[in-house]
Amino acid sequence: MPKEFITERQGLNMMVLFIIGSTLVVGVTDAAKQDSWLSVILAIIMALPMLMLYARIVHLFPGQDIFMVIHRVFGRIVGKVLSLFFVWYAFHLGVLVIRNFSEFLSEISLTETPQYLIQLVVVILGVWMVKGSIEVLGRWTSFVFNIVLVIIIGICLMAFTETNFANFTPMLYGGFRPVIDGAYSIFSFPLAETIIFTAVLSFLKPGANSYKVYNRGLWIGGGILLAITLGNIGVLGYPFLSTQYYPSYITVSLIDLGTFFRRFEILVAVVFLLCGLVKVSICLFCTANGLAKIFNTHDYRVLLAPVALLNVSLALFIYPSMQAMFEWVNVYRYYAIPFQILLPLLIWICAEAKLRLSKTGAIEKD
Amino acid sequence: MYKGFSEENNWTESLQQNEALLRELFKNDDTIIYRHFENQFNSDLKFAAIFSSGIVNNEIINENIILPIVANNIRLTDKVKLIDVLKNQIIISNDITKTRELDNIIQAILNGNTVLLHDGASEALIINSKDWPTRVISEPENEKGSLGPREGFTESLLINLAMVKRKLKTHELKFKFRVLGSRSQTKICICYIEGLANEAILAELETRLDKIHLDGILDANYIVEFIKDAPLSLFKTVGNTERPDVVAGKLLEGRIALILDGTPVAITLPYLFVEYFQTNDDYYNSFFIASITRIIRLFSFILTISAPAVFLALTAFHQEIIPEPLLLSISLSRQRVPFPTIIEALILGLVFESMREAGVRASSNIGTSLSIVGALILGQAAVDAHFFSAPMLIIVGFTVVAGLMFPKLSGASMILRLILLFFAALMGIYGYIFALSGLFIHLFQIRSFGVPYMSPLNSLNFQDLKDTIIRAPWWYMEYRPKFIGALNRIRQSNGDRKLEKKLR
Amino acid sequence: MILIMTLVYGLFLLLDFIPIYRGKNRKITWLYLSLFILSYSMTVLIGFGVNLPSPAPLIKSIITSLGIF
Amino acid sequence: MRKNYAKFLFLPLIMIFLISGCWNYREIEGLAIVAGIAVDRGIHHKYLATMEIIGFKPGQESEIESKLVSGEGDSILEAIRNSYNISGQMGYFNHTRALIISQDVAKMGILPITDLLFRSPLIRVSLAILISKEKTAGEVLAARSLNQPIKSFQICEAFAVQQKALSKTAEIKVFEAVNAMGGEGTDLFLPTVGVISNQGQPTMELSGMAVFQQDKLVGLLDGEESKYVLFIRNKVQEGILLENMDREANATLISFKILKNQTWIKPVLAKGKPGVKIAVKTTVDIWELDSPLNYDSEQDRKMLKSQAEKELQANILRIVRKVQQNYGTDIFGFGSQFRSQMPELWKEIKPEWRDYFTQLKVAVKAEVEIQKSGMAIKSLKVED
Repeated sequence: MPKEFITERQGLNMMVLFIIGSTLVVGVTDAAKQDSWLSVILAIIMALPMLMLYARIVHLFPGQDIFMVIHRVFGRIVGKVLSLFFVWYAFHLGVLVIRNFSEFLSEISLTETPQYLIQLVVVILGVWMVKGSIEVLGRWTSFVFNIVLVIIIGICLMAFTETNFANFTPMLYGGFRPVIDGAYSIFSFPLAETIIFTAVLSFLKPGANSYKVYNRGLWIGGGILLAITLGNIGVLGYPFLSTQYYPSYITVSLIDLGTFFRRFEILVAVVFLLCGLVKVSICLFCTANGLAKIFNTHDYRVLLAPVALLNVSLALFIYPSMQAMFEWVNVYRYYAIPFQILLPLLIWICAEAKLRLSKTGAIEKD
Repeated sequence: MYKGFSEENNWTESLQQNEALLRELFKNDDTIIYRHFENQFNSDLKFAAIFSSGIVNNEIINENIILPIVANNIRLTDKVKLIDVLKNQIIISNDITKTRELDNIIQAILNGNTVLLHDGASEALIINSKDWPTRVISEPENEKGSLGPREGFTESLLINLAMVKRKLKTHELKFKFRVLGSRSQTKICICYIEGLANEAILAELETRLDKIHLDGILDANYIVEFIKDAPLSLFKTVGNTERPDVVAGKLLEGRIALILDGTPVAITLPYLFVEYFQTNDDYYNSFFIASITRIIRLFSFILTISAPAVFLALTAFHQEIIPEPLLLSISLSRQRVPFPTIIEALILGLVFESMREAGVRASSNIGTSLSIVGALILGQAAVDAHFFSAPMLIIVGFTVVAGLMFPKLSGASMILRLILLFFAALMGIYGYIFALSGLFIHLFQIRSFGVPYMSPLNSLNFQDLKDTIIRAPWWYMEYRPKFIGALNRIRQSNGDRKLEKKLR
Repeated sequence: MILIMTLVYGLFLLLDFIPIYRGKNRKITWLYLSLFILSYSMTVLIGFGVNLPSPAPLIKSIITSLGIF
Repeated sequence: MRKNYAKFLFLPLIMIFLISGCWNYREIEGLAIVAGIAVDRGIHHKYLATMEIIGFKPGQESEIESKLVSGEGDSILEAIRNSYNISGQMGYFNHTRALIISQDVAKMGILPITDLLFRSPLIRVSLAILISKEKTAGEVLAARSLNQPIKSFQICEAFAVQQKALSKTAEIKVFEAVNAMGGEGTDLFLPTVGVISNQGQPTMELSGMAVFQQDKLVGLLDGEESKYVLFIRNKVQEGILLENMDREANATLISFKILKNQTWIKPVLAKGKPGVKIAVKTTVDIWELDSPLNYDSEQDRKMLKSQAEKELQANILRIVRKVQQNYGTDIFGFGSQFRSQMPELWKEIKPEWRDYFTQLKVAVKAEVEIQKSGMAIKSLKVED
């Protein structure tokens, strides 16, 4: 099989869509109430060093994904165990995204359609996409990216006309603690979820810069999150915002352009669909890729279908209800610590040490 | 081929025997004429001209073959054989070969050449006397343009090549001949411009052509289905055109053309998705108008495949999106309509498609009355009788009209429309988006001779978009498309008309 | 649900698995099949209304027991 | 082979469609589109819900007509569902524009109703909530509407007219109501709708507002009073301002057309006691003058201006007093101003805000800017 490549731009687009994927509709945490936009900014700043660390891991071993890196750094046995951790994380993330997806659709519109059907369709599209290689995913993403960007910019501009600036005051009414609390939530979901990309960016074209992808992806994706959060607070205001599971959807439903052009909320759903598809595909890709590496097979594609079906099966019963799903967001921030912070840190330190110690195997640095 | 007959020993020096052999081969074919004649000065010199009537030029045979042989006083010397004398001194023809291969002789006769035998020679002369009946060069019906050259390909390969040659007078323009089809013996010609066409694509094309084993090739599509990528796809990964100017344009972009004998259609490859939306008229019109019409075409394509699906999704799933006045009027018009919307869409789609097909097949006089009966009477009556609702009729009617803009896509758009409709009926607008995503995944997956099918569209950067969604001015298109003409990217100098200068 | 799921699984088996099976790579075949059967059996159990233990509460209880939450 | 078989994955999807049919598929003509809901006290049960459904008169040229269906139940949802039993159609609430609540129900509390509204994905949060001035809310929906066959849509059009021409009441959407009820330092007011006689036939009319404490109705304000509430809430966009000019004992009535209005509320702390300063700046045109006076001299104009300002100040102050004394609920949102501008103070006074509010010192400063006097140079004079 010829080596597949994605361009820097495609990688960037993937990352942006990945970041705004589910957060777009689920909304960022409301711990900080009308200051949650501050949380977003803080979260971006918090995530910056972490994401640079991820980029460093990618950069140290060009052309090798995280599983290969782990394998190389920790040896066979330990490497496999650690890889398994990552595979589980990617898999679990995929399950969560799929479940979010189907919950959202079945809540807003397809109330009677069984959720497993929605999940199946999503997963089949994901399998189809990744089966065509990561290149197809990259091309598709950068095509969709433009559409998504246009929709989001349009929505934000329209939301601006409905904004009530009194909703933002007073700033820091509840103190600084909730802001930090909220910032950490946003850090773990979705910003640091980009750890997944350590398995994707190894497909970057030689010469492309992984730092650039991470850096720009964070700023653009975070910027979009910020714009959406600002729009939600400005249009809806507290306390109504805190009563809603899907604030962006409600926000957009309030936008009117004249008497005829109204009810743009379907656009939010469309954007979510597109971003969610990208996110699911990336998770599928990572899971299958990791599994293939653990079992020493070269073609991850053959494993896509069973992994996807397993995703659906788990998504069916992972939460008993929607409330449980949203409650779990609070657990998730702690659950994700080892995958998002501890393991990458460990890998990075060991990798640097290994490279320093064995000059022979070192990769030339630029 | 004909192995049983081409045994060496069957061909003798005796005219009678040879003729008998040919008569045996062409048994029951009364179009083959065996014309015997002698030299008027030496009646021992007996000749026979064998040709297939109808595809030969009688004048050539009479004036240039029979007349010189009969009228000239042929002097024979020992040194020179009679057949060489004939070839070099007597017969007036620009294309004359000597052969003793039975295969060649048979082919020559079938191709409209004249075979001259003479008693006492074990060789025959093949004299070019082809005169196939050809159609006059006319404007192609299916690819009309309001501006630009009016000529279209005919069924004759050489005339077609001549038309291409006239447009590109360069020695770099190469024509490679090949014969395909064991029975039809169709000549095909691979045209390309050396230095522009990608060698790898050329090699790939040759290997694919090598793999074809068909007995008859009557149209370009026979080959297309063999050589195209993604053979199960709805989309064409190999283009076709009836216009020499289009072929010349594609050759200049570094593409390769395949011209077949017997069909007025040339194949161009690689073929990309955007080419559906480029017409030759675009390049002859002002670039503003061309860009606008191209954008309209693109939108029409999206509309033609998705209008019924979106309408169905909105009216059957997402009534909340429809503004109240529209909702009420749609609802009003659907009162007492017996069919569900999806069935309505399917039936109406079928009706319109059959009407379109009837319009293609029927003679042109009936066509107008067909449209009157179909569109006016049927449509009006169906709405009045509360058989179908007026909005659905409008949507489907518009869909079909918009579909007429893409004769090359009509089949694909019909099927796509159906698939999207099914998904819209399953999950509303979300199903539609899913199906559309699937469509794009498919489009991004396929390639045409190694070139990604959606090539310039997948990275929407301006350099590559000059000739896709819009048609940039000629002086601004300095480069060839990157993905094809990578060998020699600079198309032209900008004619001293930089955009920056223009804008000043 | 079970009907539709079975159909989908069947089609996956038909279209996806057969080429892999023909590929004669036993390791992949076994891996594929085991994942496949695992997910199918889960689906069937859910279809019959069996309450499968979800990993989510388990993870939650682990985190709670660590005392952070 | 592997490259191309993936597209067969479309097949299972089509098959799913074939065996499963469509779940959410509902034909547009089968929908009973509910345009408005009226909630009353029921006779046998707690609630009586009356729904206005858009129906179609059969005939060659079908027409839209409004149909009323009602049902009773102990919860609103039950009442609505019970009415399906009568109409034989499931209601479709996505285009519901208005919810009219009777005073009885509003006195019991509207929380269950708003909860239903913002919980349901089917009902839009831009739905307008109104209180009926009549005995029951159903009466309003039973009244005639002039322009629109659908009465609830007429109400919404009337809101647009209010905003442009009258400013006697304002539309409150569900999310605004939730924010007002649940937000700190503001209380809810809702527009009221009544029935008046127009050409001898009962017709609905929009004017005035209902004042709430938490989610319970405590009183009604008439149209004129609500206009000044809107002045304070900075919700006046256009409208008319009637001023009684007491000039030289000649009672003169002047109609000003409001072009633009801006209100600032500034919370202050005077002598340890919280107070509020309201500054109103209004730009007006003279549109109707019922006296021969012309106000064309500089001095006259100044006087007119100061008179108008005084009158406006007095009116605003009067309504503030009335609400403070009679209802004690902060429909002006003074508390929220404290919260956003003096958050530290607000944290202290928040628990006893109701007491503070009733004794709040309010100072009003109005500025009226008279721009034009229409096309007339002077008023008409009637010669003897």
